Amino acid sequence: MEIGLNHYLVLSTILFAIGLVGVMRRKNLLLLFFATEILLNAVNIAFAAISHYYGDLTGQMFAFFVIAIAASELAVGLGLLIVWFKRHGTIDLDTMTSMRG
Amino acid sequence: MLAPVNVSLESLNLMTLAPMLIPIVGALLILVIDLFKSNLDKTLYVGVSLLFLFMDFFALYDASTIFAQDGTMLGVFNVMLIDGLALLSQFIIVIASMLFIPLALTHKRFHEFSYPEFFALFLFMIGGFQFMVASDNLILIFVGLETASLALYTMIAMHNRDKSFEAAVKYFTMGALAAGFFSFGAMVFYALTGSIEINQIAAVLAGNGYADIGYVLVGVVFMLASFGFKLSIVPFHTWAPDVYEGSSAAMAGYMSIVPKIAAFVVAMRLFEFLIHSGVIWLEVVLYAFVVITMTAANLWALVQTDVKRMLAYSSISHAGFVMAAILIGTTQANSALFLYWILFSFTNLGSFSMLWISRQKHLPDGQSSDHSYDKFAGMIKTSPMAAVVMALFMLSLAGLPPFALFWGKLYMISSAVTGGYTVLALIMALNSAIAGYYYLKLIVYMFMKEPVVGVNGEVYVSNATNALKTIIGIAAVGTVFAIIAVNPLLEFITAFVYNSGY
Amino acid sequence: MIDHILSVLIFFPAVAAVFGFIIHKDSMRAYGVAVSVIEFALALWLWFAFDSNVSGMQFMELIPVVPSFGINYILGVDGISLFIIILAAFFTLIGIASLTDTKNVKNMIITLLFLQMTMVGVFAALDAIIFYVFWELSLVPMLYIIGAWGGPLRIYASVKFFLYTFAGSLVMLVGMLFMAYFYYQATGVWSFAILDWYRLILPESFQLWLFAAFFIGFAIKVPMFPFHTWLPYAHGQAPTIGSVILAAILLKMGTYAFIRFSLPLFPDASVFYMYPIAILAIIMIIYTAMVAYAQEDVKQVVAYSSVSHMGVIILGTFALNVEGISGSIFLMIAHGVVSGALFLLVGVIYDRRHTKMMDQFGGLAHVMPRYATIFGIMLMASVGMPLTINFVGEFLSLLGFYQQSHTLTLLAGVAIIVGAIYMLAAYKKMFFGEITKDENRNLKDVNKRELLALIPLSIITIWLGVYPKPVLGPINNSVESIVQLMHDKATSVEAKIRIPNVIEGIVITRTPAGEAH
Amino acid sequence: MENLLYIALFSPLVSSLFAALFTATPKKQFIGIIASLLIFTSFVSSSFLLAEILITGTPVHVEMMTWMATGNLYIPFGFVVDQVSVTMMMVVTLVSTIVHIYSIGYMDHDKGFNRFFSWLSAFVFSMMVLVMSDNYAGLFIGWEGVGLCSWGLIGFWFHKEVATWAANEAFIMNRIADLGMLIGIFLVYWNTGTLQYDGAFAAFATLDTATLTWIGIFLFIGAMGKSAQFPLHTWLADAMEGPTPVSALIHAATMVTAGVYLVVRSNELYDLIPNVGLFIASLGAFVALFAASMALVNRDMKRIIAYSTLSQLGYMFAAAGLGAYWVALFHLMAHAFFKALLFLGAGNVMHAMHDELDPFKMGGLKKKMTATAVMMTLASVALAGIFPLAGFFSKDAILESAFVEHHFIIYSVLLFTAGLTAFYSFRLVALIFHGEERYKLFGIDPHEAYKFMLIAMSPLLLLAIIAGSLKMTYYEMVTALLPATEYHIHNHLVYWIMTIGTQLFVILAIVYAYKKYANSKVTVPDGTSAMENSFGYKLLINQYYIPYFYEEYIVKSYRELSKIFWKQVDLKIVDATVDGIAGVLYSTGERTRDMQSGNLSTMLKWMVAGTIGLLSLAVVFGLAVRYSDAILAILSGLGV
Repeated sequence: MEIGLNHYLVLSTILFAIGLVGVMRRKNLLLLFFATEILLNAVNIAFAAISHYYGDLTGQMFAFFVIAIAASELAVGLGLLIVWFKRHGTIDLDTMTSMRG
Repeated sequence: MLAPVNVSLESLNLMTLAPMLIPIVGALLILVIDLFKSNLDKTLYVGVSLLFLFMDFFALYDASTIFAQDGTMLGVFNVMLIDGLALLSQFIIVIASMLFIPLALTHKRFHEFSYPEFFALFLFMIGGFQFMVASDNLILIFVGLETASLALYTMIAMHNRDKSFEAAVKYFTMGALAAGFFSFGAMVFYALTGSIEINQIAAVLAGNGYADIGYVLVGVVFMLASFGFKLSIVPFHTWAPDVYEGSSAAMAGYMSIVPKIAAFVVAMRLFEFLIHSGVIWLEVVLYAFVVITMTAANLWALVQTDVKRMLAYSSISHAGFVMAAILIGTTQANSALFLYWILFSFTNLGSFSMLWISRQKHLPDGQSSDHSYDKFAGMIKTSPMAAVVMALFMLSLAGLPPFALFWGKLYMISSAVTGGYTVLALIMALNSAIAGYYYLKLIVYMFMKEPVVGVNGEVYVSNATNALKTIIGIAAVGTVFAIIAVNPLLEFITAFVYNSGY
Repeated sequence: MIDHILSVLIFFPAVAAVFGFIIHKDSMRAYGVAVSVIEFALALWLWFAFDSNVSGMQFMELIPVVPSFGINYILGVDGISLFIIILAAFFTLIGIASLTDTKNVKNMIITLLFLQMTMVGVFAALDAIIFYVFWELSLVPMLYIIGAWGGPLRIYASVKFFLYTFAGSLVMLVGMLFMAYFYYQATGVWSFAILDWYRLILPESFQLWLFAAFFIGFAIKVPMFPFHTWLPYAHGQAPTIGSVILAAILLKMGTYAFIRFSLPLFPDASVFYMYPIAILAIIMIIYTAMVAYAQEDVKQVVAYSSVSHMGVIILGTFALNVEGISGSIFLMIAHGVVSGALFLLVGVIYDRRHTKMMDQFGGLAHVMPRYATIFGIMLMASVGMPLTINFVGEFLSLLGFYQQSHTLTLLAGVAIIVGAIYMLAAYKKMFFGEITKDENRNLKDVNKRELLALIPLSIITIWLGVYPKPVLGPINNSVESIVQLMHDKATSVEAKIRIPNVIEGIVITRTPAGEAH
Repeated sequence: MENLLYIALFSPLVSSLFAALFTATPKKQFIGIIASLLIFTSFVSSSFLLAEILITGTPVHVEMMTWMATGNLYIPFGFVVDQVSVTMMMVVTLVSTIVHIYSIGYMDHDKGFNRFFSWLSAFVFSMMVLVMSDNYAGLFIGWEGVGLCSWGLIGFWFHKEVATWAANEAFIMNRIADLGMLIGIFLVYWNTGTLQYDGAFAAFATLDTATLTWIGIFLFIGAMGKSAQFPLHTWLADAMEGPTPVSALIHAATMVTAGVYLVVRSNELYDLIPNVGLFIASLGAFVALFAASMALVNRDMKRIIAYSTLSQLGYMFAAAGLGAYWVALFHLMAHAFFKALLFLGAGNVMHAMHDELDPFKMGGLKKKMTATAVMMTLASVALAGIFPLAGFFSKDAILESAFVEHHFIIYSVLLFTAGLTAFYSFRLVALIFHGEERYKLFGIDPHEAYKFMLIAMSPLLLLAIIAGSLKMTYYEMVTALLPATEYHIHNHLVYWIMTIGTQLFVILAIVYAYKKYANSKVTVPDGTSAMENSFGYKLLINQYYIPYFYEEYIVKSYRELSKIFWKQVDLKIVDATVDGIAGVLYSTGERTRDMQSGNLSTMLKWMVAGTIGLLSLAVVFGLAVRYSDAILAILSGLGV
């Protein structure tokens, strides 16, 4: 069986869904960030595949930008995470409920 | 093999990049200054930022005169798109930023303003937003969006309080999810049309008569989710109140204006062609979003006990109100969006600044938040001038004539009427009435109750400096005398919007 | 200056109020009186300069505000608005002059002057948006007056007052925008000028909807049953001066707007809705009169009586003929004078006893004969005794509506019975009988400052009751032109019949008796 | 002539305003004197006007100024002095002058002396406006004005609960009737285009009967209130709480006759609608009997006279309803004289008895108060209709007219009532002036009234005696304006039998009354006697339970309904709905604010849930579009 565009897209969608589930289920901030990375990378796969399908570089360019953005995002995210950990000694999401309502 | 790139500098039309590059250069300059000499006073950075923003403003002015003559400009491989929307929104972004940055000159010393990085980030953020609005390429929009957002997260966190970090983390995480949604949506459109330029997408979709409407809608859903987050549309709004509460009042005020106008412009570019092409689904969903966002946010704002949080919900409600313009999609509606937002900027800037000048280093005695209603009780007795000014802003937010926001509301509701959305117009009107309650609540506290804290009135201006007072003065004048500015603004906006084809 | 007298009338008090901030609080009262005397003199000058023979607008001013959207600052007066403007100036004057010792008197006077700006503005505005601006703006000073100087429930009352009217007027705003849009569709230009709108003939179906939208805004302001419940709270909690101005002027905005907007813009809808509105008006008249009778607080009696009288005004307005509309406008002025005076009178006793409960009084006529006399005069005016100002208005309103419906007028006429019942009962409880409470034995009769306000009101009450012509004449001219306009614009056959053609003169309609009842 | 008219009209007003200036100051005798002089001036002017009318026969008509003018409505302050109004003016000013003078003595010790004269003169002014106006609106001014003054005077002693209650009752009941009047006026205006008498009367002829009937009915409803006709009669008896001069002037001589005046004035209308006239006559006859029956047993001197007034008003309406307008007006005039006299006499007795009103507690007063006794007896004779006093001529004319018009039922009722009248009048006279001096039991030392009061009363006495002789002069004068129907029974035998029979019947009644009440066995009833416990007595003493019915079923239910409207409807429904809407909004916010739980995980879930929700909507929509044909087919298969 040849791997076609649809397979990539299905893979991408599945990965994206996994990412979404992760985003919803994870209470650990670090794992949450992983989940968002999965989301973005799922999209990357699709972009690369579609780009190949169309024979057009735009999709790959998009994928590169996504990678770059994901990286910088993580940098910021980890920074925040570390500060939070230093202050509270935990990176559990449930500790962050001082504001509500 | 790819053919060698052979482009003339002329065709790149680098002028189109000038407005975005100026703040970025400014940001770099600030960093460079810091390299050479650290521990400079924040006034310097404020000054430099203002300087670059002025330059930015003139670059924009220059671009707008060209636009007025020649119409829409493309540049840099047709990635940049300088049309009326881009110019108008950049004007709003730059002017709002100019008004915001002096708020750093507080009386009390706040952590973030002692870092030059703060100002650099600030300028980067402006650059990001300007890119976002001045392009119809999804990549550039994405990059601009993320540049700005990442800077924003950091700036929020720099306020250096527990709540600020919490706010930053929340905002950041949800922002990351929204970024995922955006890229997925872009991917779907790319898969469907083979293009990531909005006008190309529109052309291709129109060409095949929306054959794959189901897939188009999937793309639209993700885009909606992504921009719903930025615009704080219910149910993607949940970050807004917490982030507003966690960040400094000045920052919150800024967030309620600038990021949203940028997002609105993109949403306009992205959704309006769909609605005009008869995608009823989107019309229905947007209608529902508009109504739910306006109403629900109003209801939540009713029950708040903290003024800043109330203002956060009120900003959500206003955003929902303005969303209606995208739904209606006529020239009048789009002009109304800009008019509304300009007037809203002045008023909201003023009201958040009022909170900002009353900000103390520590929580007031017996209070659980910085700006609870109780804090403002009896303000007319202790600090009458401040109370009157604050009341002005509240009345304007409530849409009471002749203050600024009334004219925006008027024009917006009129556009709904003209566009055939009569029921929507009524809902908008009635929501303004509901909103009246919580704005009034603050007035009631200020004017009709006995003081609880800060009997000497010192508390209300504890953070005030001449710079802050000036900003508030500008906001107040703008709020009260908006009526004079409405006509020129309206003519200017309408011309720009109309000439951009919206 | 006479060319811009309306702008001067509107903005002079506002400017004076701004300067008021720098006046020392001990001199504030004198300053307030001086300003309002000048304002009143200007208003009288306006009357003097007014040409009673002209039915159209006079002293018009036009300044473009948002020309691209058709919003212009247009002012003008005709016989309909002239006297309400004068009344507003007059009541502000006596309100400030008779102001009792109030805390924060400076804020109060500044607020009153701002309020005056909005009141004059509403009645002088000839552009819907400018009208709306003043209409809404008038809520703010009143909110403050009730909320800051009111009774124990003042916050509830003031917020309720504000939000209720605010909600209603927003619906009205949508109606206005619609109207402007129709004008835009018909002519290609935006305009909010009322006189432009007058020229527009709308299809009946649109008229019905627009009428309803305007109606909500106006009805809440009037306030009409069942939108009236903010009023008892507002009056009950407001300080005397607040109640006086609220009853005398602010309520008139609603009824005035009916005549300025609803009738000439939507003649067919007016005819269509005539019966339902008349029925509402009759409910207002009888029901609120009964509620007034049940009250224990004398101020609430007067408050509910206001609603009841406003019912007669509404009925007169929807008579849709010259007699009825003239009568209702006259009654607006009359009710302004009389209810204003009654609220002042209630304030007199409240200042002395700090209660408004009628069971705390009794036998006051023994200790306060002058007070009892003036109250008696106003009581009689309130129940519509001939030769008092109220009678002229009530008589004409009912007379006018009689042409439209006999049975409904008969029901509405019950006003003169039920009105007498609650007023006399209240008077009896307060003034008659033996003095039962020791606190009441040494009450002082009305003092000079109070007489300063009450005597002119009494004089006006009698003077205009005996000789209403100076007021009724100009009103009549303007009303005739409005009725003629309505007749000309009416499209449906029924409306053509219901709204008389003034130029042709009276056509006596012989009503067969079977139809009459 | 115009000046005379204005003097006649406005001198009472001047008097009133003058007295009003002193209301807050202690009693001043000269105010009473000046007021009396001014009213006397009015009387003199009226007399000149009367002379003028008698001589020239041309009415004086003036238009002072415009009152209301709008649209096609034009109402001036116009006044007309013609044969009818001048009669009324004479009656009003004469009785007023006398009552004013009398009051100087009667109100001597009252601290509201000045106020009293202010009100009393104001009343005279209102009454003058009422009778002199040349249009219905002007009439209405006077109509309401007398109502107002009546309110002020009934409740003159405002510290008394009953007095103020009665004042309010009178005012409100009159208002009920005034509504009818007002509607009548509206009908006149919209059907004739004017409210002027002459214009309206001219136009009546062209109107159809139905409309005229309605006009007639509504105007008569107005008259019913002011003249206290059934069922609006209860206020008159209660109005006796006012000072006695007031009762004499307002509730006997003038105001209550305004209704009769209205019907007489509108004779051109009622001539066109004989059915309504018949109704009026029947009602009048009924009230005559009804009121007289209540007077039979009453134990309150003033109330007895009040019922008598009511009864006589019934006579007047009977006459007016039958078209005998001049007779009605004549009886009105004659009645005014002797009834005012009766009341003033009663006032003397009251003064003497320290405000005691129960005639059973008096007795034998003729020794102490001879003059009063003579006057009251003569007045009663006149009231009973004994030849040759005034009452005979007027009442006889009414009976004759009923007979001539072949309304025998009305005739018999009126005849019977004449007997009752005689009985109760002399029951009163007998109880007060004859028999044992029962007042001694109560330790009262009666004394005759001031001389000047008695002198003031004497013109009334004179007129009560001789008014009958003026009949022909009067007849010739007023028939210039009113229908000149002579009511003569052409058969002389029948005439004499009737007249003498009536006289005998009446005299019998008087004799019976004397027999029963002038003897020494009369005691103060204590509620134990068989008669007092009989059903008939109870019915009559309780005024047929009508006041009870009004109080229990109308006043109380109105009060209860008002309370319900306020507490239940206004607060719990109308207002609660408004607050409820606000409350629902607020509590929705309160209940749903938990959506913002503050937990990042929840926030993310909301976002994802929103997206998935939208996605499923999109899928549904996409599928629906794709399979739209199939869906339509299925739906049509299902018969949708």
